[in-house]
Amino acid sequence: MIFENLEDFFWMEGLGPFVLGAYFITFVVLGINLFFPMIREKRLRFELRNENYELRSDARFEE
Amino acid sequence: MLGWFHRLGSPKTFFGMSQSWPKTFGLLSLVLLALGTVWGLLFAPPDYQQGHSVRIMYVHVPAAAVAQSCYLIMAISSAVFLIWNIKLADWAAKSMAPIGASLAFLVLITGAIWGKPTWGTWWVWDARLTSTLVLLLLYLGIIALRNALEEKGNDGRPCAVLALVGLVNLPIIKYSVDWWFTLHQPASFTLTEKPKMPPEMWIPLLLMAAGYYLFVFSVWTSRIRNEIISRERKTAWAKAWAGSQ
Amino acid sequence: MFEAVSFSLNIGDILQVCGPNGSGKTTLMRTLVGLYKNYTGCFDWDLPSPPLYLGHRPGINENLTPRENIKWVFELNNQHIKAADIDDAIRQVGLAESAHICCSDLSFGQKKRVALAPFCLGKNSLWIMDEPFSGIDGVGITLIEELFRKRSLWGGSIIFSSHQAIPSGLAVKKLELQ
Amino acid sequence: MTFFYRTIAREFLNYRRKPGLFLNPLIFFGLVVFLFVVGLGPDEAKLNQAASIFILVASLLSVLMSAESAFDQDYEEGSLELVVVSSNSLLIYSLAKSLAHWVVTFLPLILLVPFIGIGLFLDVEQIWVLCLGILLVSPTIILLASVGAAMTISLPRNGVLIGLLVLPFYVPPLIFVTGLFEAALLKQNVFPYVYWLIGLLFLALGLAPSATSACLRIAAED
Repeated sequence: MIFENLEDFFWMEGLGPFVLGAYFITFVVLGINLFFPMIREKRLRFELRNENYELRSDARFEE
Repeated sequence: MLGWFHRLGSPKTFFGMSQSWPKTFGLLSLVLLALGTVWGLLFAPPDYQQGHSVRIMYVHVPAAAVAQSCYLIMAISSAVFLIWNIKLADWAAKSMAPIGASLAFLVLITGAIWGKPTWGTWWVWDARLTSTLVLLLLYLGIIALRNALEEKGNDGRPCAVLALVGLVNLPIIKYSVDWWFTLHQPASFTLTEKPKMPPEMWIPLLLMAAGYYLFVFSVWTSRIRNEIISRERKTAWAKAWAGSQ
Repeated sequence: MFEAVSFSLNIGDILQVCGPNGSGKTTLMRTLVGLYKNYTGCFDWDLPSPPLYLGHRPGINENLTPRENIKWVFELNNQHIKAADIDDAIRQVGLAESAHICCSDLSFGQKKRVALAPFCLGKNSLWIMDEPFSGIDGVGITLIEELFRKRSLWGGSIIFSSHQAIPSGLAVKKLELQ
Repeated sequence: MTFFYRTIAREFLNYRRKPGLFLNPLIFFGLVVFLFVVGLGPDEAKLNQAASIFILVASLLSVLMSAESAFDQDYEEGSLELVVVSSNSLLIYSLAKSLAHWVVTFLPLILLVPFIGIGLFLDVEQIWVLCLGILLVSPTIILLASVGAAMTISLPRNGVLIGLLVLPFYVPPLIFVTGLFEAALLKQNVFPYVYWLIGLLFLALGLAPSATSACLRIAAED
């Protein structure tokens, strides 16, 4: 461990905001990358289920 | 070999095969990224010249490498699409563009954050940053062209051509920009070219790079799967997929 | 789109492709001339020259005169054509007075006639025409029918698409698309 | 080869009947240069330093403006389909169109540059180098712009999109031209830059027409 305490870690001889900011932004960008496809997958599943449901109910209606 | 290639090119086969990829590789990549982050932030030594700002290297440098690899992968997919007319390759290229663009953007941002304490400004017209900016513009152009084409109901073949022409252009840009900046300013000291990097510095770098690659792979397959589902939503297996879970 | 279409054509045959809107008439025409590749199946024919094609968009440049436009169509096929022949064709389609003015000043029907003019001269053994009768008046229709009749007598084949019945007594094969 | 000449002749006829197609970009070029001069002020030293670059950039922008519609007319009228049907080479077709486009846009520009240069206090040698630079870089620029135009042919209002698509490709030629200007200003050897620009031209000549014709075929077959 390079740092002796938490304060040292956040300060990093004045560079802390830069370093931690860079890491923060990195994980935000990666998080967005991870998030969008997941949302889309959920929505697609939902849409397809609805389509299925409508189709089935149509069929029943015709009977 | 060719048969295997064609089977992989079938959306249904790929969809069935890649069922578990996003989750598996995603988790693996998060573990690697977490390890690399902890190591890079807490255990790697500060640089004798740059101090702690060298820690930005662990997120910046692998991202730069991966952003370029993403372009290469996209261009290869485009070539496969153009040559063998495999639709899946087109969707793969389409899925890769936003990932590559976001990584190029990340490289620019982290580079700027690194530049502020090191050079004293957020932005310098440094060769590396400029060619990454051009890479980002190339990605944005491809994404914009794709959107415009799909709005008109056309397929992505012009996009594939653009990706391939861009692939030829990238090394030229890299070279010309490098040359220009060495003419205009004395070579600034760089992040990567260290005479001897101790293992406690390159191991987290390696961890982060592997993490990025796996992360991209996970997101990429997940996007491709979404693309497949939205295009093949009328098929029975797509409906079965929606019904499961 | 259509499925399982098959037909054969002899020298001098005229084939009308008919069917309701959206049945794929234009797609079939485009497939035949190689403008649409996304199909399965095959067609083989033995043609001495590429077919003469009249598309949905007639290919008339607004900034050129009818004369220059017709010349360009033949130049595309590397066929040299005499100026007198071009003038003759323009007279045949009834545009003698407009031969010198830019096509931007012509009406839609007149432009269609310009696009038809090369068919008065072409030595191509096959014509492929997409909706030749649309946007054209009664005189124009009889003109095209006259062209067709002469053509089939000379031993050229024609494939054209139209959803309307041809009034006169031309011997026409029909291909119905669903 | 005759198809090449015929296409060029047809293009020239087209431009002659519709002079706006090449006069508008020229006027646009003049406006941009004028605005730059007004913005920089009448200071001779300042103008002298920046003149070459902004003349070059203004010419690039004006050409981009005329290039966006390079194939639109052919596409909408259906002439492009006729070319595809007629088994003529689209490669030759796009090359001929690019050459005609170059003649009507860049040739007048190069002839105009000495006069503008005198107005901006450039000396004779600088004007020579400026003309040389534009001469060397312009074919590359035209070829790249034609790729952009062919890619966006079926899209309405494609001007900004073409700009975005083509911009990354304009970076290397622009860098070498500015290098050429600077070397000439500092009385250094200009030949490396000249060779580089010629190299880029040949590369563009080898790749751009095939990309253009591929995109044209895609547009015609859609």
